[in-house]
Amino acid sequence: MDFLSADEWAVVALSLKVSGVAIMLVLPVSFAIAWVLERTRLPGKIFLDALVHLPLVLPPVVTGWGLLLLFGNNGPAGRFLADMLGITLMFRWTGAALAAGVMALPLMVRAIRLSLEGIDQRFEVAARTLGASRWKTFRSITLPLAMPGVLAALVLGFARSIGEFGATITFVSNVPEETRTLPLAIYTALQVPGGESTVTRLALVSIALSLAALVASEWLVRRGRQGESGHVL
Amino acid sequence: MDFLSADEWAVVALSLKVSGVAIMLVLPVSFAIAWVLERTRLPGKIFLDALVHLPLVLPPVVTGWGLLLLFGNNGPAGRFLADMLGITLMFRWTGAALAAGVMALPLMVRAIRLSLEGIDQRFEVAARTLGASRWKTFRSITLPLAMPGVLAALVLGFARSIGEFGATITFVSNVPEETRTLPLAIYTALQVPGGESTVTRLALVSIALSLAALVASEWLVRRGRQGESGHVL
Amino acid sequence: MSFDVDVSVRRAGRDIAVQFASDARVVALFGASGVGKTSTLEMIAGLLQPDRGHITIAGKTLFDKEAGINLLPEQRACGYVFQDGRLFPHLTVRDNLLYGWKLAPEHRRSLALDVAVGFLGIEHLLHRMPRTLSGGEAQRVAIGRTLLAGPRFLLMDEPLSSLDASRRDGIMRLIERIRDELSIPIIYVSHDRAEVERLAGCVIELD
Amino acid sequence: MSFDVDVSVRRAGRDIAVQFASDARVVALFGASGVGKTSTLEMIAGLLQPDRGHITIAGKTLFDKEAGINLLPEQRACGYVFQDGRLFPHLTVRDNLLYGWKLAPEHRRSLALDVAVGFLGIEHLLHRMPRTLSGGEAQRVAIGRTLLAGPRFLLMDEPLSSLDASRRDGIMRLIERIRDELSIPIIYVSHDRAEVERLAGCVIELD
Amino acid sequence: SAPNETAKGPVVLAAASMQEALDAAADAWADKGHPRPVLSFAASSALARQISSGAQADLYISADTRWMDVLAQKGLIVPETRAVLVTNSLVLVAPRSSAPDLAIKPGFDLAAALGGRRLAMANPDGVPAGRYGKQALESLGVWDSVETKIASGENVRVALGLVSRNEAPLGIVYATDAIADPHVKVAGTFPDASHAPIIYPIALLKTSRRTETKAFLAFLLSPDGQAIFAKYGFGGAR
Ligand SMILES: Nc1ncnc2c1ncn2[C@@H]1O[C@H](COP(=O)(O)OP(=O)(O)OP(=O)(O)O)[C@@H](O)[C@H]1O
Ligand SMILES: Nc1ncnc2c1ncn2[C@@H]1O[C@H](COP(=O)(O)OP(=O)(O)OP(=O)(O)O)[C@@H](O)[C@H]1O
Ligand SMILES: [Mg+2]
Ligand SMILES: [Mg+2]
Repeated sequence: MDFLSADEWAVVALSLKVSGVAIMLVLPVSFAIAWVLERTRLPGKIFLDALVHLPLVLPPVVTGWGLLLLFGNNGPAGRFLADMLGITLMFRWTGAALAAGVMALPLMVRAIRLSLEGIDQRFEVAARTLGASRWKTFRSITLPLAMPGVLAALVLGFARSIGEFGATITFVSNVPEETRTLPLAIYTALQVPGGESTVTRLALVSIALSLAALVASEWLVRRGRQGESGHVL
Repeated sequence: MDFLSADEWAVVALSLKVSGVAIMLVLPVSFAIAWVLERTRLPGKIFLDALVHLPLVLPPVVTGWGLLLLFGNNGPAGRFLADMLGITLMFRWTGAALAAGVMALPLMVRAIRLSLEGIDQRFEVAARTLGASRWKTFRSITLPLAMPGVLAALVLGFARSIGEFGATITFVSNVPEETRTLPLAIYTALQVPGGESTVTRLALVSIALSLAALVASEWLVRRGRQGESGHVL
Repeated sequence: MSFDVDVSVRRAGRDIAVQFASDARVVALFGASGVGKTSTLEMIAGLLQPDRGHITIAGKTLFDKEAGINLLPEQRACGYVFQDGRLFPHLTVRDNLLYGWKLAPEHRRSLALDVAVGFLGIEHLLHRMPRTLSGGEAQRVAIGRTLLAGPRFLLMDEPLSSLDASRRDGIMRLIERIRDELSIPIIYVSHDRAEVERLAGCVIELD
Repeated sequence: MSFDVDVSVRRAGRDIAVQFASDARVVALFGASGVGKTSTLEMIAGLLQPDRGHITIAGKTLFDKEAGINLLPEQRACGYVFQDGRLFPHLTVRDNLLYGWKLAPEHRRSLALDVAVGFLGIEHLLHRMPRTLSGGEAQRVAIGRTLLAGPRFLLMDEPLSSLDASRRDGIMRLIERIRDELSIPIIYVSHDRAEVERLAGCVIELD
Repeated sequence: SAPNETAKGPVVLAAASMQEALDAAADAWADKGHPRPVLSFAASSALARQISSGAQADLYISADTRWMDVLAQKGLIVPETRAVLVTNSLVLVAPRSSAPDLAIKPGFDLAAALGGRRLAMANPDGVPAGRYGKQALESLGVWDSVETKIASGENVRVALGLVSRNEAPLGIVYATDAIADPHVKVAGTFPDASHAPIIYPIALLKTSRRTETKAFLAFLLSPDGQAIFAKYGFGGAR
């Protein structure tokens, strides 16, 4: 397509890969954390809650710097990943995905938590009396009832990670074809006088991507509600 | 206190003012948008939805640039505010609050929307038959039932605006005592060699602020649930 | 004429049509499960819009398709005891009871809180949250909430279904008093022949 | 011995204590609103933990404080028809009905979907969502869901409260068949004397 | 207290890399009994856009000439006040613990020195420090061999941090940055001729209304002011 150059298409593809992987990995983690926060009585859980919020409260560069200290080749977690699993994150798209995922985490946890909070637990109790184990109840009752929150989490998380900039550039730099996602390409263009038209084009692509995610999620929500019918009021 | 210098305390106070004003102004706007998205059948509402998500998807510097074009002294909205209301935003804390509010908006809308979605409208219908007008029903039934979402919106929005950096510095620069909020002070400290200890101290303050917001919201949620008692399961 | 109702509505692929006019103070709606009793009450309360027809109760026209009249539910002041209770989950029993009472105009507040509470036997529940009530307790609170709102007429959808005989009797006496002393018209849905015969001056059979 | 129950629990500031042992196939629980009938069923189903005592039904000990036995609800297979329905809101009527059936071991699936659906008169509702059902329709689906799950015993909390006489009769016949042909023990909560006398071999009065 | 109150000193919009030195200069100016200037540090590009949008300020200090040129074209600066405030030079840094110095000369084997790892620098397509670095490597004929091995940061400080944490073995930064970080050492200095002169232009803005501004500008360019910048490693105005 003429609207974007081949290089720019590569940036879009990279952004989708980074965000997609980030969100898919973070979704189960978010669900688990939301569950712990909402359904258990862990004594120190306010600290878990605070920890999850950190990437939201701290300026992204600080989060990126923290990731560098932890997951850099010389950081403890970075060494562990390299030695045990052979995964390196520095300057790699995997690192960009980690940064995007970490930044999306607080939003996703909160959305799922709000949905879990709204579930009437009497339905779960009913499922147990019908012979469903805890796990079966979770899959067949809790999870579908939490679906609006899960979809909201996916949309928020996807949008947030498509837009992630500060933590990524601080953690894994701006390496073409590895970590130069859409926001980093946009930033590069903003530094150049007259780069505004590139900025506009890439921003439009970002918007189109998130609009697509939105439409898909609204469609899923509506499908989930099908058959419901209400009152005039 | 010795932990922070007087200048740093001023930064903390400014951050609180900026975030507090931002969140309080954005809260009703978020509620209204969430309401439109969740409860009305406006034909083009997917575009409103997309518009709300923009600050999440676009890199913050782009949002800041957009604010600059709109609300700068030469921008249409900026001229209007200056001429009609005598408000200038450039280099002022009011501009920082606008940036923080815009960045928090998508998170707040989504949280409130999730809560609205979970409300059983039969309660609202019951209130109407008991003589409550639409508005009274809203205040006495809908709003309290949406309270978990409102509190989540406040926490998310507060955390996000306490951490807001990119849009702020792009829009209203980094002016001491006006727009140098915690993240900008952290950025400024990061530019100075050996500034890491300042960075760490200011980051700790940010964390403490959001932890306080979290604790307060959890307390309010728990108070709202008081008297509920459930099953063993 | 207390009641002049002639409406129909399409629901779940079937037409529900109801037509009755009566001067009785209490009209009972009778009919098999799913025949449209609750739907009829919802149309009268203004919660479900009829496809055609009109509703006039105690001399006031609430709905008339042709004349373009369609009062809001809060203007109808209908006193609806729902089949599914619907106590406000975030308010205590006391606040539930007083919800409509506070909204009612002074002259319609004909019942006092302590009288209603005494008749219904719910004194000890006033500070509880609805979620912690037993089935019958919740049903009694729902009845109390409706009566206290000072309704112009009552719509009662199986209000006594989960109560034991002696409770039933007490509440029936309260309803009879409302019927006789305040002359508030009542539409009553029940499966219990005895209840219906005791209260109703007119029985409408739906099918 | 079909039933050997001796438990107590503290709820809402009051002690609820129940003790009965009987060989009857159907035991009726009777008592005023709020006396603890539903709480008793919840303890038997494993949803509310008794403060003391034991529960043995059809020769199987479900709970024994002293012996430290406390089976999970899904291990008790109790077939609980709740007072408040609790149909799964995200599943169609058909999927609600088959929820427990799919989980039951082959040898306990003694009732077929079409038989139950026929008896309950809910053929036309199979593809509906629970939210669109009338009160009595929802109650019948809830009964069907429980019976199809192949329970080892039944706990029925006013299962017929919002049904008309002829429906009631049909469902009572189904319950009698289950009682006699499958010899499944039943604990039945109802305010209706006639129902109780027709079904129950033993009446327990709570107070 | 708003910056446009006349009781305050001039509002100076300055490139972030000037921060330490300019803070010191402002302190010195205040010590002479003047109101302290209000200093706002951000990326040169962001500041230029703010000025273009009609923001009222007094002085602009850019990290390169391009954004100053943009403002000049738009007529937003007072042309006769434009001057070179300071200059800088470009160095190659390495973690303090690492191998000996590199002789930077045409064709030097930078790729081998990287040993398969990455070269940290500011974004070569945008940020001034990155563009100078790219120019220098091009003119020395080594750009092609390292082009795919660049890790570019948001600004020079980020690149410096990567070297400082030994995530990258080498980095290209300003001499002023290298002085500041005890964890790195200068492995070599790029010849001045290998890149366009690194100058920080300063100019009075058209919107400036504060009387003290010109005096402060003169102070910055005076020997007293220049001495302060020299302390932080900057070269003098040329
Ligand atoms: N979740 C709960 N938390 C606290 N108290 C409860 C809860 N559920 C019920 N109770 C209280 O326990 C007592 C027994 O309630 P239960 O539901 O067992 O009564 P019941 O005999 O089934 O009455 P009904 O015929 O009205 O359904 C009542 O006083 C009730 O208010
Ligand atoms: N919200 C709804 N959407 C679609 N169909 C509905 C809805 N509510 C009820 N129906 C259907 O409309 C018909 C009439 O329902 P209604 O609730 O009026 O019955 P009813 O006479 O009150 O029955 P019951 O005695 O069982 O409460 C039924 O077939 C029911 O399934
Ligand atoms: Mg009904
Ligand atoms: Mg009960």
